[in-house]
Amino acid sequence: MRYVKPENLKDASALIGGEEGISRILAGGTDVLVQLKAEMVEPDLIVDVKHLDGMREIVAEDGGYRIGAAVSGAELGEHTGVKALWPGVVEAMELIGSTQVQGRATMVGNLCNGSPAADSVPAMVAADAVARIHGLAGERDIPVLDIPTGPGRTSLAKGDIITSVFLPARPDHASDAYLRFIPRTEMDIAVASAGVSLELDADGTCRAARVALGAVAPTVVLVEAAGAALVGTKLDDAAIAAMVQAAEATCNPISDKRGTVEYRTKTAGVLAKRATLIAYARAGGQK
Amino acid sequence: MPLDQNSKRDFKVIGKRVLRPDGIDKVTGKAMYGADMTAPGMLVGRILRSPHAHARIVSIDTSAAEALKGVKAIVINADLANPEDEFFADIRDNCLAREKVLYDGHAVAAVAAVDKATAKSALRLIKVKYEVLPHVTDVDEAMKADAPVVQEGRADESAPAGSSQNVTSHFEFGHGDLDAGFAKADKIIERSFKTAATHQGYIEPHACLASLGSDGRGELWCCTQGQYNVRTICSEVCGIEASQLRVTASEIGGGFGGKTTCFIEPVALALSRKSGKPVKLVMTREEVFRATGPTVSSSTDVKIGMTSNGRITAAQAKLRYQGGAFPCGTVEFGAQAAFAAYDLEAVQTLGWNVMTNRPKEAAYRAPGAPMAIFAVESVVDELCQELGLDPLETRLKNAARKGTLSSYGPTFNDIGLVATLEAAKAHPHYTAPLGENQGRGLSCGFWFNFGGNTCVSLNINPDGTVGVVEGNPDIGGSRASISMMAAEELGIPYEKVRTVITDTNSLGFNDVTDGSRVTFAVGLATIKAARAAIDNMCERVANIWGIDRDAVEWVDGAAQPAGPNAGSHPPMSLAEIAAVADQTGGPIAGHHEVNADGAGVSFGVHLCDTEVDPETGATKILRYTVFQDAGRAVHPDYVEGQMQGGSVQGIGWALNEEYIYGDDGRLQNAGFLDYRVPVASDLPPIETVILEIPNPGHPYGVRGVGETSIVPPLAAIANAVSRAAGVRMTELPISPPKLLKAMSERG
Amino acid sequence: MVRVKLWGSLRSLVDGQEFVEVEASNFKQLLDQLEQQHPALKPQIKRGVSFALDGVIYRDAWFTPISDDNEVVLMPYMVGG
Amino acid sequence: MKKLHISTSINGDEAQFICAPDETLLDVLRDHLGLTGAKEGCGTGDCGACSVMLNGRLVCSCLVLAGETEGAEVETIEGMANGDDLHTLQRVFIEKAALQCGICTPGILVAARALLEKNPDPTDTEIRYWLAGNLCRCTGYDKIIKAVQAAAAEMRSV
Repeated sequence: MRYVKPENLKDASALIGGEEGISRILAGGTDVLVQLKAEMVEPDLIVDVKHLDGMREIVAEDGGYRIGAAVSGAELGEHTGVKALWPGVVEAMELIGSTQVQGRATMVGNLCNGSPAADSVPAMVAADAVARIHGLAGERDIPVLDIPTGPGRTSLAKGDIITSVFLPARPDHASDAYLRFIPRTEMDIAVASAGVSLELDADGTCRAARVALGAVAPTVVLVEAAGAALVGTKLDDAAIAAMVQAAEATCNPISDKRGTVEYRTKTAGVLAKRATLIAYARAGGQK
Repeated sequence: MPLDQNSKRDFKVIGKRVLRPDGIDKVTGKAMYGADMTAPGMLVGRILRSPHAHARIVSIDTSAAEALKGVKAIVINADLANPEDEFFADIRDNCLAREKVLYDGHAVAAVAAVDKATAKSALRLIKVKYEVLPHVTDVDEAMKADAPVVQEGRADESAPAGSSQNVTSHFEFGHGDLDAGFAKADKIIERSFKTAATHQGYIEPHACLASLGSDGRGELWCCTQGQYNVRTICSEVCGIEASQLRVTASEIGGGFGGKTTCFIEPVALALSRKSGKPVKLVMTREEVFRATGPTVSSSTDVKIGMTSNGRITAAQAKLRYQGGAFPCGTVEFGAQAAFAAYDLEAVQTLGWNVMTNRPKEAAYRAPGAPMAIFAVESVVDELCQELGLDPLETRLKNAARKGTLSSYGPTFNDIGLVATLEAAKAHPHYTAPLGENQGRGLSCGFWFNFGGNTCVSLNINPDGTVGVVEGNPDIGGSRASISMMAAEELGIPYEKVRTVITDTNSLGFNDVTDGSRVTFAVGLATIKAARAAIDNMCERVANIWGIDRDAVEWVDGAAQPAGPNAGSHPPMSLAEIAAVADQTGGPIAGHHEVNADGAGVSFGVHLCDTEVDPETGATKILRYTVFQDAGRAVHPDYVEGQMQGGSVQGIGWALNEEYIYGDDGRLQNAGFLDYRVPVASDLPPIETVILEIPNPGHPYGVRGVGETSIVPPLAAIANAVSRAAGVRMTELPISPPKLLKAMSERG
Repeated sequence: MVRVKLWGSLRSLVDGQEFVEVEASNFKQLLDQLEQQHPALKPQIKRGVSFALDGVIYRDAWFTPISDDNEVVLMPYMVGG
Repeated sequence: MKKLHISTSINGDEAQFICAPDETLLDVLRDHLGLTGAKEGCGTGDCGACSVMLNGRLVCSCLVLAGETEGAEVETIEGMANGDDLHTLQRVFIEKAALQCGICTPGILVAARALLEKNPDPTDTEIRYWLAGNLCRCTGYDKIIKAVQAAAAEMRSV
């Protein structure tokens, strides 16, 4: 195994693109090092990108925020601007692992790991976040939703490095929330999760809604029908019930050591409901 | 050794919250644990483990691994000795598999190499050919006549004819006429229960550093609950003489029973002998879960009859425990403990020990009792619910007390159960209001405790300080409690005593730190050793004063004339006597060697409030209070610590911890991520109430406290959850999917 | 004669008796007598037994004095964790 | 595997070491530098026994490649006391019996200090969540939480 700290992104992409064996990009390392320890993977090349320009920065941009790929959960949580604009995304990121893991783990790492149970991903999908990718052919932007393609798999090509995630601006009366279910209060992988982002009219009527679910399908899913069930309502019981029904209908989970199909489906609906109500309250909606 | 006549005396040291002597080492990172030792020229050991739950080893080809540069030794089962005793042969075959691998993670071969990377590469070059066999991991499945047989011919004469060979032994306890008893009942409840296997979950993986020469002389450093036990096992399994193997116990990072046997030490010694170099062997966390002792998993049927006013008329339990791939002796303790808290006219417990393709069970805090008492206390609680009775009053009404014929045979003498129940009844927790989706659970718990083989040497140093030498690793502050008892007895300040835990060649044999025995038995031997030293000092003072030995007594750390006829002499302090030791006969010491008995059984009562989330099945522990009889709390902080720690292990067992096997017989959650021990944020404060009902078998009245606290939480939580959720939960852990399903089926 | 109480599953080895009587003044003699008079108990005694004397559990202790006034109960060999 | 030569600062002292690229900071601390206060309880970031500070952030040293620490500032349990003067948390942990076997103690102390530097007056709940990544199997956490509170109170008062 080689450990390399390239001088710039171009070199980083070239290194990974040119590696014939297995390569891994190192940002926070909280997934990569676990895989190394478990001997699940033995990379020939580790490319550390933390030190590259912009990787550790959070920058205000077009009313939103661009979050560097190596920004840790702890750093994100300390950023009052992002926290005020996208509290659901920040709380999702902060749920990952322990305080120690928060000192290292990154949202982009969470995304690239490709886990359907990744905590930050449903929140980013609900936020309609966009990943900026540096590849062999230069830079491009892709919605976070389109990155995961299955458990442990992504749409990224060889040489692609996600350099940042962009959380867009949002109008007044808008907010988001993320909830996950775990058997303990900390330190577990989500059994099911839900990220919800809402935009309201001044009178509290839902104008736009995005509901994303985690750990209930091979990838994090955006449940458009669930969002649609909320639009035009003030989140009355019937609207919530319709949203929950749409959420549950989308679930296609597996039964494993962490939960059953039945349990994940039921819980995803419950979490979607609870996250929706939190987001609604945060957006200024009165119920 | 009976309770002192003057046991109600004002203790000067006992009962104080003194500072532990190993505190600074442990808060600064200086303390040396199993994996912290190194030796010059040390090799790194690693173990190859079975990927199969059950398979015949057709061949092991180590030639390619041996040829790898940097590989210094490879050992397999054939490199170990052939102990006659099955007990040791089983440990050997668990350390390295013999003809078959018996569970996922069973060790097959081990390598010693110059570094970690080489050892890792070498493991991959070892070619093992397996013939995969059918496997069984569930206890009820394993008992069926057509179940795959884990090992042939291992059943003893008690095993019932016609059952699977996996059933290795059978036990029955009890007395009275069951049929007549049940006939008198107004309500009979019969239910079946299951508990999952749990792991002790010590944070320190097993680790050792072994050095063994071709002359059979060896040095072994390891984390263990008993260095003498390690010496015995390694001597037998490696074929060396006990005197030639010096075992030094490192600081131990938790044991809870799991470090009362050997998994890697004989392997490291064999590697060292073969390579001629010291070998360090440290388990990974995954190895700890896959191949070291979990507790048994259980399947139990309980039937209890009760009158409408709450008197139990008859009680029966059938307990089936699987203890992994070797015969185990655990169900008999569950069967004896199951109804220990009750005064019963008719009681019967039946138990079966069963083998499965799982790791060899190791002891875990009150081994065998928690799962049995979970089942019994659940049925008692349900009877109280059905009959509209107060669960605490009902337990008081049926409580075992002095003179009760116990369910396991003997008649109880002084026991603290009633006092413990009364304390719970009087505590504000018992009557605090509960909210929606909340429930309160109660459970009694019991453990036998024992004393065991113990040696203590106590040396009076020339400057008047005292050194105590003992042989039991300090798991939870025992150096402090032993020093306290020495100081108390000698009448000197605690700070003047230093207790060290020594190696196997510096003191006689000591049983393992288990059975809640150390404060009791080592304390008892320390008191005896101190009394021997006092006697010696008094004799010297008598000579100095020219009076009879009988005319000298020991008071407050000094010899003084006893009575008016002894003449007038100023008291001679311990330090003054020590200062003239050279002139009065040489060094002063006391020692005591004993196989201590009279440990005295222990009862505890736990109260627990939980809240369940009706939409997710999640359980939150709101409040938890422990009531336990400590006989005499030598160091109350560490008594409370035992009560709190055991409770939280029980909480984990009740709610989340479990060994999860796939259909392939492989363990699916061999890590702290998915084997979910409680984390700090899962828990409320654990309140403690220590009762002190002196144990008649100890001079100060001390009673072991280490084990009982893990017994009641299982039922206390299950009862609280069942009441909160409105549905009786009979399988542990009560994980959220299980609870949600039960609630939805309840309607 | 000391009356020794046996646990349930040992009773089938001694014709169903709950109590057996042996001439013994200590635990060692008691074990020897049990083995001699009831050879079927030998394997269990070899594997290990504890005994309770008036409610106090002893794990080994051959020379513990026993008289016919005592309640003597045989128990499996005690373990801990 | 070609080894890396790394220069770093550990507890304020300059430290240089040679390591394999796949070795972790924990491996280097324990195996190469003789700093065995950080413990390996799991190697996967699930137990917190290997907690150290890396450039002012609390991390699991088992989840940091040693090669990443070039130019970094590392603080371990060995640097917590000032000579023979224990840190308040260390002293109070002994006084309040907040340890039994002690294997988790170094990690918990490092983590607790990081908490009190960020939040000098935490609630019980805040302490419990902050320390959720530090497993303790002996104490049931009760005395640990109380000790952190007691130390925090004492540190606030000076």
